[in-house]
Amino acid sequence: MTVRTVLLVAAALIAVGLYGALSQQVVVMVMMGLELMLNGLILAVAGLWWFCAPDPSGQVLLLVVLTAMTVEMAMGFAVATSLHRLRRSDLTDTAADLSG
Amino acid sequence: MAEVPAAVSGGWAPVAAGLLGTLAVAAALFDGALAERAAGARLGTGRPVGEVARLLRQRRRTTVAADRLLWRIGGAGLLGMALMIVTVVPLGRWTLFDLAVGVVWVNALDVLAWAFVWLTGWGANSAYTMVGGYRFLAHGLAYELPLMFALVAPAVAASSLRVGEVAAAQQGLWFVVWMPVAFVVYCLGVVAIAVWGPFSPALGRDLAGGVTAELSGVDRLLFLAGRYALLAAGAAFAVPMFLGGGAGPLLPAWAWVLVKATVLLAVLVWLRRRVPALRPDVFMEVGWLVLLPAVLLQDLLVAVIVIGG
Amino acid sequence: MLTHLVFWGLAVVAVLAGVAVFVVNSMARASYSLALSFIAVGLQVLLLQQLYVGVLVILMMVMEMAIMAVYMNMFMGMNPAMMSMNMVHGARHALPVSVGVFLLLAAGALFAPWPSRRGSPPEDVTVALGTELMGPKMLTMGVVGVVMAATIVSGVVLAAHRTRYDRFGDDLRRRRVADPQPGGVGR
Amino acid sequence: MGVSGALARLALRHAHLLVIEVPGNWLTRVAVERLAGARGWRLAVSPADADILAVCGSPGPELSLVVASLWEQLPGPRARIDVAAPELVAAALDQAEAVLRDTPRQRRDSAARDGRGPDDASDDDIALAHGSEDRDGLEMDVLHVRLGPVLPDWPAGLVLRAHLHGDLVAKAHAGVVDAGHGPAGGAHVVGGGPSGEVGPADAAELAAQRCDNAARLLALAGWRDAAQRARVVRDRLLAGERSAATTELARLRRRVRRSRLLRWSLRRVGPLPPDELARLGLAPELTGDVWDRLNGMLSRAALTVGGPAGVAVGPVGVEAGAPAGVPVGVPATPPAAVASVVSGWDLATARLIVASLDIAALGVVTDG
Repeated sequence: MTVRTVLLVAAALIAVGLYGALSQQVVVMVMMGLELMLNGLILAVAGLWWFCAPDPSGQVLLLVVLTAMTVEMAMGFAVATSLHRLRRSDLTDTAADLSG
Repeated sequence: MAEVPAAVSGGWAPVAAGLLGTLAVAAALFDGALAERAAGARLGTGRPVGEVARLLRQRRRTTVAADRLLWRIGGAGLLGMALMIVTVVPLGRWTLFDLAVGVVWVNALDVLAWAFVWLTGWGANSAYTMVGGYRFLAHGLAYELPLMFALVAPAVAASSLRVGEVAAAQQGLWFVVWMPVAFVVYCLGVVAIAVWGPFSPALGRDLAGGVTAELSGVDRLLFLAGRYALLAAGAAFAVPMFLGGGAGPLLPAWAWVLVKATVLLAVLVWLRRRVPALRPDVFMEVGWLVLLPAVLLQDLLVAVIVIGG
Repeated sequence: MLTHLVFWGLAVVAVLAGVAVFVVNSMARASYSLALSFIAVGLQVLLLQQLYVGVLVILMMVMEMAIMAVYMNMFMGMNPAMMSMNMVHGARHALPVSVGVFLLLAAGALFAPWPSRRGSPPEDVTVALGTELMGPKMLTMGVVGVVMAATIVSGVVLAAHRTRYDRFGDDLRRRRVADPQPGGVGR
Repeated sequence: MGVSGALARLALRHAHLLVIEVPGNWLTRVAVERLAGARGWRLAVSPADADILAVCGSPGPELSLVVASLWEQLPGPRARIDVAAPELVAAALDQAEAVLRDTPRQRRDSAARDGRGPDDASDDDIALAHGSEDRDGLEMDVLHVRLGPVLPDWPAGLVLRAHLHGDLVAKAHAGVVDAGHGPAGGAHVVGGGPSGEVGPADAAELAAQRCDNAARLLALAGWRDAAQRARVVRDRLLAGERSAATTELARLRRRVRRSRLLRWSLRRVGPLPPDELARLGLAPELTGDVWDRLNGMLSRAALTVGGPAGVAVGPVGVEAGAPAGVPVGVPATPPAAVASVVSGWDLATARLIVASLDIAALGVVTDG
């Protein structure tokens, strides 16, 4: 367990998450991909913190990442529900016109 | 200030599991006796023994298009959860796992109930079990936040998340005395996690047994044992959090822990038959509009006292 | 040694569970695979001595995935039977892009000259975190708190169908709420 | 005897029964419940939970199919008994015990079932559900679930075909199982004397049936102790211990009335104004919400058993469509009304509402 191995695992998680976020059609599955990327990010930050600069402020960054995940999930679910209500669809393609 | 418990080697884990098992069996015996008395039969305590024999003799069954992997994981998970909870509960001077964030650890574990109960309901592929699973999640949305904030109160008062230090911090005055709201909400949470008594609509008769409707044999036994074990583990965890840990006259600390846990467990078991169910549709508003503000006020009060004192 | 074994075991679980999310044929399995991946990472963070954050990752993510599973089944109408679940659009680009990103990140992880540790970890990491949060980083936490509260409100507003005008009447004067089913507080 | 023998002996002390009541055989069902309880046996809530399938009365063709499919779902060791009359119950239970005790026979049964796939009988293709808007205007999948005819604390013979959004009953169609056959020949109906007079024994039986219905409602509300007490009162009434039953009943009524938690949980659930009742063809004493109806049920029981013998209870007059043989004082409940009052409620409250209707008999007119 060194900084390199931890970051390698984190890279794998981020890449898998990226694949999901790019390839999936359903809003909720895209969110799962994003979550997996953030999962890798958590591991990377935790590893860097421990092996490179273990001062207290680094951990705060982790908490912020966690918050970002929750906010992403909550808003994602809200938007998905709203989309579902308005358009009876849960596919990202049908929401393409929202991009303006 | 009493001494903070020391961690013992992992070899004692079977002993902890055995103690938890004993508590769970005692709870089942007591529940069986209450059931017999209510039915007007002779005071018998053999019911749990007979039920275990019955379930061991029964075949396991599956349903059409069941997701068996998830179903079995859900059914066995509750028992595992209870075992993981007691690892951080100090027994007098000893504790199995002296985690610096023990309180959060228990909190993280109790959330696993969401996963396991729902999976048990989902895996069977039956409308009744699935509705049962959703009912549990609806209860979860209502009880989980108040439960979390209820666990915050003792941690704030002890200025520590280490369970042993929380217990040691109440040598003068038990936390239950000056944070009764947090204690009551915690007990509600334990009852809810064990899908017990007033929180059993997820296993309701109206759904032909809800989550358990399709379970039989060993699978049902594991699920039911998990419920009793969770109730016992929750009662045991209340001892260091609210009931002064091992503090008490005459008896050694470890004995006091067991006595307190047993008494609380008996109360929770007794409650089951006396109280009507709190359906999720009516409990949801109570959780958010009554319990959550009440327990937040409790936290505020505790924080003010800790800072002021 | 044991730590290394555990770390690699958890790493394998985390990545395989992550892959499983996009491979399995059931929404429930997908979301709980993700939960498993998070639990493995949470335990790894525990190994990296950040106890509070590690346990918090497990707590929050299991809860989130429980909700996630509900949403998935709500929107996609599935039952526990396995059915082929091909919801991919544009896999042609996704795969090379993510492989490329992995190679790039892995190269960075393995060959970048990572600095040796500056400073030493605090005696009690959790206490240090708490002091930091309540001291220098108070502002951050204040902002985080407000963001969370705003999320709750805006999430509910976005998702809900009935507004307070439906419940309390157009002039908001109705004393008894008009809900399809009564709640528990007796309003 | 060995381990399996000892296990069987222990297990038999607490066998679980799934009781199926053919409409019109409620006295047999009550006898099964009472005698099984006296043996320390319990009532199962689902086939997976049961060792014994007890069929009370002789089922018609439709119910026979249901019973056969339930029988397949019993995990085993299993026994099936058919009880035709209350006085045959004890012997039938003995027989069930003997069958369960016979380990070699159960092994053979189990071996014969192995390799026959899942225990669930239905094996039709699992289709994806279609969607429609739920009560919040959100498009939801619709699940078609048949409630009944065998569910714990469910009126005998009632079948509700419900369209569920999640656990919300969007709409329902009601029917009665084996509707074309009417009450089976020789079946007992409460107060079924040809004269239309209500004698003292019939009065006790009427009161007992109210208590039985109240026990079901209390059990569904999750209050086990009170439900158990209501059953005790019912059994006393049927055994002719009238004075003991009256005191117990008074105590139960007080206890129920004083329970704030129960009141809080049942208030405002399923309100039925008088005009609605008239429109649906339901008895006018069902006015109010589930809480009112629970108390009404218990006071009707008290009134019946406490009043002078021969007094006619409740509104006299048989509803249109009631099968012949339903006695004066107990109007048959039209199934369509049941379907109508549960629409728009979630499953738990719908079950409470059905139980609160104090159903004695179901009319045979269905709405498909």
